[in-house]
Amino acid sequence: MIDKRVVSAHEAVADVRDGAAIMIGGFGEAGSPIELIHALIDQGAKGLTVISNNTGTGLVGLAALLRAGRVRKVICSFPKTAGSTVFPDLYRAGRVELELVPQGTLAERIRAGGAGVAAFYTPTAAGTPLAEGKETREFSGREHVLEHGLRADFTLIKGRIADTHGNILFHRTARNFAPMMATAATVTIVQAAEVVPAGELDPEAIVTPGIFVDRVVHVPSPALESALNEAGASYP
Amino acid sequence: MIDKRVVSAHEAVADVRDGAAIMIGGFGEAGSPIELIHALIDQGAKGLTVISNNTGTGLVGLAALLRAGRVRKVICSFPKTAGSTVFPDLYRAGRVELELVPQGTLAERIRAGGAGVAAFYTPTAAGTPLAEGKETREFSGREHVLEHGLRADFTLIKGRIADTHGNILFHRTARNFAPMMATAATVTIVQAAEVVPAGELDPEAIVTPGIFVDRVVHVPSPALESALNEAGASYP
Amino acid sequence: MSAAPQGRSQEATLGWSREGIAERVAQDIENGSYVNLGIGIPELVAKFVPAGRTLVYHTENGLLGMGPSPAAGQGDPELINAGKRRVSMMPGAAFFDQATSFAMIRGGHLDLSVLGALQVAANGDLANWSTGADDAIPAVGGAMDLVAGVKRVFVMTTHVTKEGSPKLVERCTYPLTGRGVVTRVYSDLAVIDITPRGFALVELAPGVAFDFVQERTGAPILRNSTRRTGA
Amino acid sequence: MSAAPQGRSQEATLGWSREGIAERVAQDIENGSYVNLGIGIPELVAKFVPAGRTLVYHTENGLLGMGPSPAAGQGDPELINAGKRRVSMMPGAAFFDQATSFAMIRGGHLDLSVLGALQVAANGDLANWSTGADDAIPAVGGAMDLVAGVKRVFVMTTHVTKEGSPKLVERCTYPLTGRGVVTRVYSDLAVIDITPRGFALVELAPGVAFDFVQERTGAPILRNSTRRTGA
Repeated sequence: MIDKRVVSAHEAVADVRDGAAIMIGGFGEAGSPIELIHALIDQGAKGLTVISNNTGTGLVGLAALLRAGRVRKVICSFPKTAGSTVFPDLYRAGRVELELVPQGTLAERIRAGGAGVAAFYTPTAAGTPLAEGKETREFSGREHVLEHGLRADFTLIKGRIADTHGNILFHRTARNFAPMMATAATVTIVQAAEVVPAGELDPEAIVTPGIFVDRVVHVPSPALESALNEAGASYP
Repeated sequence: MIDKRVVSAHEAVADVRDGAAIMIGGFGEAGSPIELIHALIDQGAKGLTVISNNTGTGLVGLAALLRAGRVRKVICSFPKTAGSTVFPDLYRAGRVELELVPQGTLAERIRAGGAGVAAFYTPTAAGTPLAEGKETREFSGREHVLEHGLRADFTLIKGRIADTHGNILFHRTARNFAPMMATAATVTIVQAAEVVPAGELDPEAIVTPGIFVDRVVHVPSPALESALNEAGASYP
Repeated sequence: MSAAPQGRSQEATLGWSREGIAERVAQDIENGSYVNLGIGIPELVAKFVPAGRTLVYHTENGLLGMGPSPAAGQGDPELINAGKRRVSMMPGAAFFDQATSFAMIRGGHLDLSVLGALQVAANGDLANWSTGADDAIPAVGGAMDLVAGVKRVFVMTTHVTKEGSPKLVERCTYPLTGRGVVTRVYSDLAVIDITPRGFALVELAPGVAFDFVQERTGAPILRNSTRRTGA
Repeated sequence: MSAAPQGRSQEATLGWSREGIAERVAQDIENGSYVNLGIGIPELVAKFVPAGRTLVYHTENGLLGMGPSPAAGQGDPELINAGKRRVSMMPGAAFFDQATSFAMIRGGHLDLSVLGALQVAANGDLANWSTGADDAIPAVGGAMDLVAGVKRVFVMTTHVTKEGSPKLVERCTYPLTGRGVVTRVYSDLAVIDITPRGFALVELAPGVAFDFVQERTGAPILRNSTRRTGA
C-alpha cells in the first residue's frame, strides 16, 4: 500500500529548513501553488533560495513570501510582471539577490538537475551579458554556453488531479514548469484540486509519474492570484 | 488548413536518399514501424545509417532492411535480441558498422539533438570501454562523459492515433523512443493505426505535438514482428 | 475617407501604421507555419493573416495552437499566453511543459518568431530585453531562447525611437539578446533584410522615399538588392 | 520432504537456491520502493516480496507499475518489459518515453536496481555486459545507466562461475559496466556488502561456513562488520 497523501499544506511543508532551496511552479498565476506558499509563510523558514519563473503579483502567494522577508535569492527569468511591486522594491533596496536565467535555459537546467545530467551546452544567451563569466565552446561553428543542472531541497507545485501514488495531471497552461521541478527536488510536494485512488488515471495520459512526487495535499478550491488581488487580499 | 496526411507508406519515404541517417522507433517489436520499413526496402535507398535500439528479429522489418544490404552503420544499444540473426551475421562478416551506446545515453542524445542542446555531461559509462576516446570531466567529484546530440535526416515511428496536424498518441510501451526521435530528424514520418481530424484529441493528453511531425500515413492494421515471424514471413 | 488633417507634420502620417506593419508581416508567412508572436505589437500579426492560410501559434509557456483572447473577464485564468493574457485554443492544440516548449524553440522547430526591438544592428544583432539602465529590474523571459533557436526572426518596430534616434544601427549599444539573429526588419517606413553585407532594402512603405529612410537609419542600406518581397 | 539425495556433492546442496537468494533480497526492500529488476534471475525477487509491502516496478522501456507476465500466448505484444517479455500493469501505472525513463534512472529516482553479474570487485566495480570475447556481439542496453544512477545496486549471483572461478574478485577483468557502483552482493553462499575497506560479510547462507565462502572469493572478506542484516 502506497499512499503519499498528507493531511494539510502545513504538514506538507513542516520540515523546510532555513536556507533551503525551493522550486515553485507557475508561470504568472497559472500553476502557482498559493496554498502551499502560504503554508510556507506560516511555517517560518527564512533565508530561502526560490527558483520560479516570476516573482508574484500583489501581496499574496510568491509576492507575499518575498514581502515576509523569507527569501535571500531568486533564480528566475522574468521578475517584473505587470502588478509585481514587492520584488522590484526589495531588489532596488538590495535586500534580495537575483540570478537571471533565460526561460528556456531555466527549464532545461531544472530538467537536467532532475535527469542526472550535470551540465549541457546551449546556444541560448551566447554573446550576451547573461553568458558573461560562463564557459563557452563552439559546436558546428556556433558558440554555446555551458549551463549546469539545477536542483532544490523542495518543490511546490499545483496539479489538477493527483492519485495516491503521486501521479499528476495538470490544467492547461498551469503545467509549465511543474513537470521538471517535480523531478529536481529532494522532496516534491503537490497540491491537487482532486485526489483519487491509484488506478483511476489513464496510464497513457499521466504527465508526471508518481516516482517524482513525495507528498500529495488535497486543496479542493485553490485560490487564484488575480482573484485574490482583485479582492485586495494580502497574506498573512 | 493543415493536413500532413500522405496517401501511402511508399509516398512517405519516396525522398530518402542513399547515405541518409534514419531513426527508427521501437523497443523490440513494440513500436516498430514495420510498414514504413518495408516501404523503405522497396524504395531502395542504400548506405543508410540506422539509429534504433535493436536490430530486429527474423527476416522482416528492421532485420529485413539489414538483410537487404541497405545499412552501412547501426547506432544502437542492444543489437542481439533473442531471435536476431541477421545483424550478428553481418557484423561478424564485417559488413556493417556498429556504434554501441548505452540505452539512456542514446535516448538523451536523441532528445538533445531535437532540443538544440549540442552536448551534455552524463555519468553513464564513465570508466567503461564505452567512454574510451570520449572527453570526460568531473562534476561534484564524479566523472562524467561528454556526449553529443544526435540528429537524422528521417525518423520513422509508429503511433496509435494521429490527427491531421500530426499530433500523436502511442500504445503502451510502443511509445519508447518515438517521442524523442520525432524531434530529432529533418523529416518525421508516423504510421498510425487511426487518423482523425485535428481537434478530436484531448490537448492535455497529446504525447507528441504535431510541430514535430511532417507526414502521417494511415496504416490501419499494422503487422507485428512476432506474428510475422511465427508465420515464417520474410521481406521482400 | 479623408486626407491627412492639415497642420500635422509629414512624418506623423508617413509610412505604415502599427496595423499596417502587422499586415505587411502577415503577407510573408506561409500557410502551415509554426509561429511565435512576441508580446505586444507582434501579436497584431494574427489579425491580418490572408484568407486561405492557417498558422499555428506557439506560446512558450506551453501551448501550440493558441487562439484569440476571449472578451475581457471571460476565459480561463490558467489558459494564458506568454504575456500572461487569457487566450483560447484552436482545433489540434496541444499542451506541454516548459522543457518541451523550449525544445521546440531551441531545436529549430518553429518557422518564425516575430519580436519587438530596442535596437537591431546591421550584422543582425538584436537588443530587445534591457536598456541597461541602473535602476531597471532585469527580466529576459524567453527572448534569448527564441532568437537562438527559431529558424527566422522578424523584427517589428518603429524605425526610430520616440526621441527620433535610429533603432536600426551599426552596432547595438544596449545589452544584446542575441548575435546575428535577425532575418528581416519590418518598420513603419520600410522592410529591410539583414544580409552578409548589412541592411538591404526590400520594400519602402507607400509614399516613403529611400533617402528619408536612410537618414533615419544608423548604418548604410543597400538599395540594389535583388531581393524584393517574400522571404 | 526429504534430505539431499545421497551421492550429491556437498556444494550442490549448500547455500541458497536461486529462489532462496531472491527471497533473501526481497526481505531487504522497503515498502513503497521504486525498483528495477534486471532481466533473468533478478526478476524472481518480485515473487518473494513479504506480505504488507508494495513495491513499484520500473521497466526502462517505459513503464512504472509493471505487473506479472500473463500466461503464455496471452497479453499485449506492445506491453512488454526490458527483457521483451509481455507483462501487465498495476493500478497507478504510468507509461512514458525513454528520455523520461532514463531521467528516472540517471536522476537517482529509483531506490534500487537488482542486477546479475559476471564479476563484482571489492571496490564495487561491476562487470555484467560483456566477456570481451572477440566474436561476441557487444550489447549493453540500460545496464550502464542503471548502475550510474540508481541509489542502491544489489547484485544477485552464484558465488562462483560454472567452472568454479570466483565472481567476487579483487579487480574485474571483464569490461566494466560501472566503477564503484555495487552496494551489496547476494550470492548462493552469503550476503556481502561493498564497503570502503572491501567486501564485508553481512550474513552466511544456512549451513555455510565463513571459510568456505572466503575460499571461493577472490579478495578478503571482512568478518567483523558491525552491519548485519537490513540495508
